[in-house]
Amino acid sequence: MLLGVYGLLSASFFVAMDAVDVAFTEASVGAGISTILMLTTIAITGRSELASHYRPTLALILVLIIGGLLIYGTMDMPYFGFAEAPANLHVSPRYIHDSMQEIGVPNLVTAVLASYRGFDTFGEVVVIFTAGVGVVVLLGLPGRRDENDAEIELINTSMHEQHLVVRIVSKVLIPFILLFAFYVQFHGDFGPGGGFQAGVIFASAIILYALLFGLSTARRIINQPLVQLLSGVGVLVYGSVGLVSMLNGGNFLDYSVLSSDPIAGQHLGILLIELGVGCTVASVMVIIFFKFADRKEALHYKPRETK
Amino acid sequence: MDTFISLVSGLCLLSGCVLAISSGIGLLRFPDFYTRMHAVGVSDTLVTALILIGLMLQLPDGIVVTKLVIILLMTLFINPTASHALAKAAIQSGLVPILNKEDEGKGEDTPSKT
Amino acid sequence: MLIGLYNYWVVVALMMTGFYIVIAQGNLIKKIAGLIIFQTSVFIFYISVGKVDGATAPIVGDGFSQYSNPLPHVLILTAIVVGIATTALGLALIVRIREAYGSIEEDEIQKKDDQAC
Amino acid sequence: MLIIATIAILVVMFMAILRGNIGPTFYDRILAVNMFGTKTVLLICLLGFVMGRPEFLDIAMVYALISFISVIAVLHYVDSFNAKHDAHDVQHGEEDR
Repeated sequence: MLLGVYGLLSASFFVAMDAVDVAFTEASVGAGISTILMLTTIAITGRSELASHYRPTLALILVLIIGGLLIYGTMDMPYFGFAEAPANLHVSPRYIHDSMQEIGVPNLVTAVLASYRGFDTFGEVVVIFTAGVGVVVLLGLPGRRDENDAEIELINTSMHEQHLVVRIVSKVLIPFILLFAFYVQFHGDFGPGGGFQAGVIFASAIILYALLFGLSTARRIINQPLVQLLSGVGVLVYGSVGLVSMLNGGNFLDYSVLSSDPIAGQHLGILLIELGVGCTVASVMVIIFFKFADRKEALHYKPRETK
Repeated sequence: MDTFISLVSGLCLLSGCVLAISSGIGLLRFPDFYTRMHAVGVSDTLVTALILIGLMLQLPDGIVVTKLVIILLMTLFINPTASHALAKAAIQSGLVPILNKEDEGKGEDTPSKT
Repeated sequence: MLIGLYNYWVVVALMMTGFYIVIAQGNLIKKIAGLIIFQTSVFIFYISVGKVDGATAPIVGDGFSQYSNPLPHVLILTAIVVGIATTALGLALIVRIREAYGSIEEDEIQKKDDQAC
Repeated sequence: MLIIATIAILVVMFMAILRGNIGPTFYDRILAVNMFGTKTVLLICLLGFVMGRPEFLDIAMVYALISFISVIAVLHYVDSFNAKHDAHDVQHGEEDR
């Protein structure tokens, strides 16, 4: 839980560092989803903990030595905020100066993310998708447990009866969160935001709903196979934009050929791949959460049987 | 007129800061959970409102003010709800205000509703 | 003179904290927490390298001529989301380990493995 | 003025972290985190104004929403811990995490 604070703190740090987009992501990820996942795991595995700090002195010595070496290594690094640092010299000036003419998107981060380094981002999306598949494989339940659904629901309602105020306020808030996620998704060209952040916010809204109204209610609304399909569709959209631009005679993920006007093509391409990214991220997060929560409920209400 | 607006905004910010710090001190110094809850729950929303209004007066520009108003509305919704849920969960978990406080048992009053 | 390097010191301190947690704690969940801290130190390192004095956020607007380096921001933005996905995978593994061994303490798992052999 | 406000908010955030560390019960910690979240929203707004880039307000909005979600989630799981351990452990809330 204090890890959640940590997420918040590092996000405010990123704000101070001018990294608006990064702060945005860290805000939605570090504070929300990662805390929730950690808690679910703790709920599954139990809070008991052995106080077995074995060989802490050895570890401490090792850590101190490595830390000392690293600090020694930083002596030659460029000073903080130094404009002529090597990291700021090679490709970045080009991104900063030319992207307005070449891509026409005010948010440089989006321009670099989606267009200049689109291939990287494609890789990242595939990694996220793969992680989602991995979680499904690891935590997929062996069989459906329809017979327990009614009972679980009963427990759920009794457990959530007490949160009446929270439920009503959330009912009002959730549409706004979803709307805001779409704003972030499509406003990513002009302000901080984009597919990654929007996906996480969208998933958070659904998770909030599932937490307050019970898993089975949420499962009735959010069709699991559909979500799993969507996570694949996102990757496919991204890849096929690249293929279409290849078919039109450009390079893979070179959006300038998508339209007669290169800048309009870039806009279209960025919009499409951000959509793909948002789709994948949102559905993978939802899938991961549902799998974890399923596991927890199965363990919670039917102990000794899953072993 | 301009100086008046900036004066009002400064006043809002300043009072917000004073309240924020007092609630922080309350959070640290009060003897038990419910009194701390009181210190935070009551002042938090007010602090947010004051500082956001102060900021709104700083820059009377369409979209910025709209966003600030949205943030303000959300805070007005969210803060009391979170405090309420927290207090309720604490009561239901059996955390009695008097219990387990070695500090002279000061927190014997009824749990504050926020 | 050396004060200008303080950002690296913060990074190193955080990184070593995370590293210490990973190697010294027996609890697998705590190990994951340590990994997250370690990860964040790397994020901070990248972002602080990209910071330029007197520059603003890399969103083109009127009246700004100097922007921070957008490249590290891009790298870290994706890294954060990938990081959460991989963390989820790690946590899923922990859940499975718990089901298989009935424990998430490293030495207990080791003991059970030794017995099985 | 803005700078003073920022510093004040930072001080309050520090106090919240202190309470989160020493807080004897689980709920104290959640309270501290909740307060920390709201103060972060304010801090981001103020920083945006200090730096003259009001784009930061979007982040503040995300923060307000996400910190609410995480407080609710934490409460939910604490509830379920208690439900699970009630049978043999009544004083559960007093445990350290």
